Amino acid sequence: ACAGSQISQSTGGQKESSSKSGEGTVNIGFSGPLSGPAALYGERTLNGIKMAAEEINNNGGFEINGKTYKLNIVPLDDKYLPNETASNAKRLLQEYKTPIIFTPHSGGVMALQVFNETEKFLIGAYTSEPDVTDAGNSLTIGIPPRYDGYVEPFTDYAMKRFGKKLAALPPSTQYGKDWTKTLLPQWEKKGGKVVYHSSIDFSKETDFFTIVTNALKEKPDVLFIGGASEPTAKVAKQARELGFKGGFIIMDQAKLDFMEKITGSYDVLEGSVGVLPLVKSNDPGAPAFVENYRAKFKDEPSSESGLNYIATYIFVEAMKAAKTVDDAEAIRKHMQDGLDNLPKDKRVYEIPSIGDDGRLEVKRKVAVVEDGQIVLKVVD
Amino acid sequence: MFLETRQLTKQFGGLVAVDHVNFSVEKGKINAIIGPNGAGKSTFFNLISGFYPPSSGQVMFKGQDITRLPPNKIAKLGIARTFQTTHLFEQANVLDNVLIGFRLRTKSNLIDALFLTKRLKREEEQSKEKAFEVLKFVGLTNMENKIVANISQEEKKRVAIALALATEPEIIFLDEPAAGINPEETEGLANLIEKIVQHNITVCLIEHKMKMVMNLAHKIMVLNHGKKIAEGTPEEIQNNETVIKAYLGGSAIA
Amino acid sequence: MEIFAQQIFNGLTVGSVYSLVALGLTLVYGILHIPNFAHGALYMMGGYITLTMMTKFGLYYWIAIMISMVIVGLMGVLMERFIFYPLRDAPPIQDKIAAIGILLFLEAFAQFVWGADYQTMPTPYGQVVSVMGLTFTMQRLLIIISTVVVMILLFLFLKKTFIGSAIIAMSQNREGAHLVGINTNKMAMLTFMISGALAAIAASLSSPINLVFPGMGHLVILKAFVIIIIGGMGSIPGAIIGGYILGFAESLGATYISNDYKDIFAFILLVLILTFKPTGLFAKGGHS
Amino acid sequence: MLKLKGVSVQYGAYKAVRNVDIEVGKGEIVVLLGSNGAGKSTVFKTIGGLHKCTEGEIMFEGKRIDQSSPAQIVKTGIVQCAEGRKLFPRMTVYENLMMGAFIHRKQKKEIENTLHEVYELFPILKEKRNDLAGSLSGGQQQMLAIGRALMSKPKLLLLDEPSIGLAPIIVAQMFEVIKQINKTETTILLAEQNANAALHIAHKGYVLENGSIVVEGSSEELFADDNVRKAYLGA
Amino acid sequence: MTARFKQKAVVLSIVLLALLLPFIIQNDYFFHIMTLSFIWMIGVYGLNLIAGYTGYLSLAHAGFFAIGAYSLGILTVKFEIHYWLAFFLACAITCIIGLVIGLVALQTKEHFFAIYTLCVGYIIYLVIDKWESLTGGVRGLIGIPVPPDLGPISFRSPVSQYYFNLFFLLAAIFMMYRIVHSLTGRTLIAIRNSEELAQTIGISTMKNKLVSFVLSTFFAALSGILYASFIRFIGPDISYITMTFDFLIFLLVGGIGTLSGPIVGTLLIVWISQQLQFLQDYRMLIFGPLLTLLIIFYPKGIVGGIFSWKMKMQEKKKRLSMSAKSATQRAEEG
Ligand SMILES: Nc1ncnc2c1ncn2[C@@H]1O[C@H](COP(=O)(O)OP(=O)(O)OP(=O)(O)O)[C@@H](O)[C@H]1O
Ligand SMILES: Nc1ncnc2c1ncn2[C@@H]1O[C@H](COP(=O)(O)OP(=O)(O)OP(=O)(O)O)[C@@H](O)[C@H]1O
Ligand SMILES: [Mg+2]
Ligand SMILES: [Mg+2]
Repeated sequence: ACAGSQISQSTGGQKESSSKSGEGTVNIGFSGPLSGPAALYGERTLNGIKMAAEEINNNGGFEINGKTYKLNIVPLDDKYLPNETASNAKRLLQEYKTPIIFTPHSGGVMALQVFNETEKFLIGAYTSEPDVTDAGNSLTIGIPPRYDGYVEPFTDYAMKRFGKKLAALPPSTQYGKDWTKTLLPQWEKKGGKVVYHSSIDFSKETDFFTIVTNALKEKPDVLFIGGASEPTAKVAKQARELGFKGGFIIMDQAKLDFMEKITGSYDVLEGSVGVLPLVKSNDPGAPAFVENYRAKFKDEPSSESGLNYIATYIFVEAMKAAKTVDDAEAIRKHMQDGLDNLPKDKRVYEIPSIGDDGRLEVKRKVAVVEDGQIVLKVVD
Repeated sequence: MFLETRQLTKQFGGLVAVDHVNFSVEKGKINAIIGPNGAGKSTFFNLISGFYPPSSGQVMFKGQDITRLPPNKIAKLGIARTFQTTHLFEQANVLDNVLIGFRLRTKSNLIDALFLTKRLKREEEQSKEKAFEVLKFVGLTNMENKIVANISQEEKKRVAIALALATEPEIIFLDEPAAGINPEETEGLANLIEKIVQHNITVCLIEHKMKMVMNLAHKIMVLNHGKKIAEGTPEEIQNNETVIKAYLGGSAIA
Repeated sequence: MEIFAQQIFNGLTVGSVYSLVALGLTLVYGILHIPNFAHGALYMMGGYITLTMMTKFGLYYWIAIMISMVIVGLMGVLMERFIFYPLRDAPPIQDKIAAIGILLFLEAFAQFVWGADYQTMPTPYGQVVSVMGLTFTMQRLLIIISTVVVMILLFLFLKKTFIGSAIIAMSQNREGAHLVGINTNKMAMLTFMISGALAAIAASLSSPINLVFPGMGHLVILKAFVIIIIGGMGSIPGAIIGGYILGFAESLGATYISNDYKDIFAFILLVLILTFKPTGLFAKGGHS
Repeated sequence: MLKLKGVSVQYGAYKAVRNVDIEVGKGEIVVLLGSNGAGKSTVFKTIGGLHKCTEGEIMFEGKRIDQSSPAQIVKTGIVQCAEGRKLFPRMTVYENLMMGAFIHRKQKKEIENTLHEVYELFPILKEKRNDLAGSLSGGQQQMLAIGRALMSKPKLLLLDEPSIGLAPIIVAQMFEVIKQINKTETTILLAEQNANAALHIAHKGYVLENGSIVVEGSSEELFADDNVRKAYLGA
Repeated sequence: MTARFKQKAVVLSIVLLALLLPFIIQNDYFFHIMTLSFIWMIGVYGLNLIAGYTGYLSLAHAGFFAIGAYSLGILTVKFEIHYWLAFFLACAITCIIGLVIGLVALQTKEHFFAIYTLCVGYIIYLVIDKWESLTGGVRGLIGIPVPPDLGPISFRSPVSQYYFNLFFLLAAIFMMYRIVHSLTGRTLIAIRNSEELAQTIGISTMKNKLVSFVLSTFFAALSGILYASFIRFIGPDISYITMTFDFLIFLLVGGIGTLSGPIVGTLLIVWISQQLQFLQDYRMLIFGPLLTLLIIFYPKGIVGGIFSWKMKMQEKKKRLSMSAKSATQRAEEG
């Protein structure tokens, strides 16, 4: 009971999202894994949001109806657990009145979808999980692109260059499974053959030699791998050690540039087809973003950071267009305006539109490794 | 026959700890088992009370074969025991230690607990009465609230006996009840054992204190290397050459 | 057949790492009678310290490993002194929770100091060797050989030296150890030292084939527990053999049964073993 | 040789030993009598450093030892064979004996000799040398405990109720052994319930009641003391 | 007698406070956390019964929690069974699985039991994680219903959820109280203290252990069911070992083998970890050592610590009054 009174005390006072005077603060919530095994991922998503907010604030905030607002990001750790996400959201709503809450995992999003429509806040859902946007929740924005668009260009390239035999070694995450479910039929439809299929659990596997050995005994031409970049790179490296000469289809979660850091060179990844790394992107906002990110976080930017960065800008633009900072429904309605009004130099990705389901329709860029170089292959 | 063993045998690996022992307990009497260290006396008790399964042979109690019964079933039939090293709930008080002894005669279960039935109340009362009764019997009135860890060795032995008595046994097996107890107190304990027999509970004990055994026992069995080497009245045993050589030594009574 | 041989080799590699981790765990269990849930964190620290020594201070691989063994060993000692020693009279569950506290701390600490990202440990033994159609990498051979050497040394130490026997004696009866003049505090610290050093060497050997990251301890610790249970807790040969059993079970299970379900098989194997032998395969007899 | 001056020991608030003075001369056998809970074992543990005394001091060969750790005390030559034996149950008899020689671990030769002596005293230990200590019977364990204590060649041997749970024939042997050990210039402090036998081999005795010394004197004096006779000799 | 009375008064006032809280505080977040704490507490009581009172540390607790939650989820979402029927069935399913597992697991003892159940828990996790067609795999189950309206009462608002779960918590506590203070409870404690001795005095240890184990799984299931219909989304994470550790931490910090320990521990840890949120990434840097220190300084938990402190005070008082008495006596004599 005493803890409760503490909370209610901290509720009152200065954290109100707006006041009548000329300056206001918009609190944006974030609930993601900041400790434990997924902390790295959580941090990278948060970094993008933080960076956007900082830029906006440094530029004097943004103005709506004559009033200047600054962003205040309130990050809470949920250890990747849905119930913690729900608790955090309740807290963010109660204490900070956040109109938007970012969450980078599907479990958290689903836990929030239970009450986000009644409590009227937007979910910035950084997850490719289709269920999240297919469920018809009117206040969920799906940030990353759906993966299914990658399947065809990946398949075509790999099959043409290396051959028809595919061994699939996706990660045992839901995303990996969904990817596989789309990729394999596509591969077979194009006349290919799936010679081996088994998933790797990166959170439990100490060594990939065993599974790679088994995959290679079927003499595949192409290996389908993916998951977090670094362990994925290890899988590729070990496949080479075991004598694999073919190509890799790399699921979009893994980034070629991060993988290269592990393998030491792009030679190991020769013949890979994957998503274009942000650092190689020629979208108008990308170079500046990459540079600023490196300076700020002493780390390479990834799409997690980039997409959340741009999403934060889009939300702000949508607020401006909707002329409100707290009416979630109005903000949602003006998301397309937000996309349209997005300044050119912030366009780290090309996002022409938002779907009816609330998913941002990010343009997909495919990259391949040829002769030890990353080459931009297809733009859809 | 009241309780008897037929060709009871226990092997530990290559060692035959109890070797084809035939023994019958005389009802209402004090039966003693003596023998050198490692003769297999404690093991013999463990076989009867169901703690070890015998390698071969049988244990019969009132005509029933109890050889393979688990210890709790055997206890229910009315066979109680104490351990060589006193085995009590050290952190609980004396009453709580003894109270639970009557549990095997009660029937209340989880449902009774949840609904606080009459039966539970009645049985709790009975357990308490029983506990007070046996504590009084062993001479520990007014000790019920003492924590067991804080009472003396001899008192612990009495608590152990009280606990065994609370199960309402017909026969009680005592493994070296007088070990670590001084002569004065040993006498008190001997009196207690006699009192137990007077209350129609058969006693079977292991003891190294010959004076006590010879005074108390009606019948003695001597084990050596797991084998029964002699059986008889104290007089017979004291004069048995084999026993003297194997166990008693020159001065028959230490 | 070739596949079989290759998988035996793979199982041997993984099993070696498991055994080393399990050995440290089982030693500490023997002394303190508590499963040290923070052991995985020591493993992780071992990986990071070796890595830092190599990358930040430019030390040679083996020197870095030595330093890491010492540092992690000392961390083990500190853990014993400040956490397990004060808790020596408390029931064992308390130790488990205290250990979990340390685990949380060390993981957060690693994340704080080294960041949450994956890092690679370079190795001077990157070569790939192919013999009769089997692929070895030097690093993997190294893992297997070093593990055997470490085990033999440990065995000789425990069986053939007085200090080693004193550790075993103490694990069986602390007061008895006092009575013969063994300084039990020193022995407990020594045991933790060894346990930490074993974790460090296991991590340092296996890191070049995997990655270094704050959660890396989780990969091995649960399995290490399974191993010491299969082997009979506190049993040293049990930990070694259990480690290899699990290594082979995994590699062969993944090959001939199913890769996706091999974990389930490994754990069901354990449950079956315990069902029929409730105290593990190598539990020692005797009572006191 | 050993001198306890005004020693008191507490368990929490409970005073188990009060203001005890004991003196053991070199080469003597001194017996400590007392009923259960009188505090005998507590005195022993305190001498061995397993408990700290709250008051008083303990001197051994002119040096204070009451602040020393158990291991240090063993090194000075005081070894005890404690109540409850405290063996290493999953080590063999041989290994247990070897551990007894822990403080002399550098002198391999002498250890061998001592081992022979111990085997001679207790042939059963030699017979069972490869068995686990935990599987021995109570009496065999007691012998092993004494044997282990002897392995460290103590100057002063503390024996806490060595006859507990032993067959009469063994008890008699045991006291013989104690006498023999004493002949090899080992001083012995003995706690016993079996007062009769103990006093027969002892030079001197103390009677402890409720943590305090109530009677002390040579064994003859104690034999002659009426109270002692009544309480401990069962006569 | 007066002590009993005082205790009752304290308990009653706490219950009253819990009941009145919604009238005092209006804060959804607060009620959300409290409700979640109530749900945890029920699970912690289950663990307390088997680990605290019977002496068998079950590390499969999160597994049973998850079985309860998933049974409800699957029955309501996939089979569209009526909520209360599913509720009942979920309890029954968990108990049956608990019975089967208990029969085997309880053959082992001490650490073996702990690690054995750890593995059982892990198997449960793996099964939930892999059996996609039934459990939804990694993706989990969405859209678990809240309890249907009971007449005019709906269970959708935070406050009604609070009361709903408080009701079950009070019921659970009441059950625990009755069990612990009955012959059954004494029997369990006897087993905890020494199983060998319990057997020689005729207690069927296996049967009693089994009863305790199954009951503990029942509590776990109840907790899981309430969780599922509160969060309304479940994933395999809830069966993972970290969850068991959380239960264990709640229990230990509060005081294992005590009736109020689960409440104290859960509230304390849940709120501490909420209050440490401002530390963000460094939360565990503080929480870990804090937990360790709590355990070192209160090895019997907060409640155990308070008990010992009380005992000490009582002793002191006794001694004081005794010396006072002897002083007055002396004075009278003098
Ligand atoms: N669990 C066991 N495993 C192996 N050997 C055992 C076991 N229990 C007892 N023994 C052996 O069986 C023999 C008989 O032991 P037991 O304890 O029955 O002797 P005892 O007659 O009670 O002796 P004491 O009077 O010394 O207590 C001994 O040699 C002992 O070493
Ligand atoms: N660890 C302890 N904590 C609290 N009290 C203790 C402890 N050890 C012994 N005592 C108490 O101290 C007193 C003296 O015990 P001690 O063991 O020294 O007696 P003893 O003379 O050796 O008796 P015995 O013949 O039974 O071995 C007893 O009342 C005992 O209950
Ligand atoms: Mg015996
Ligand atoms: Mg004593």
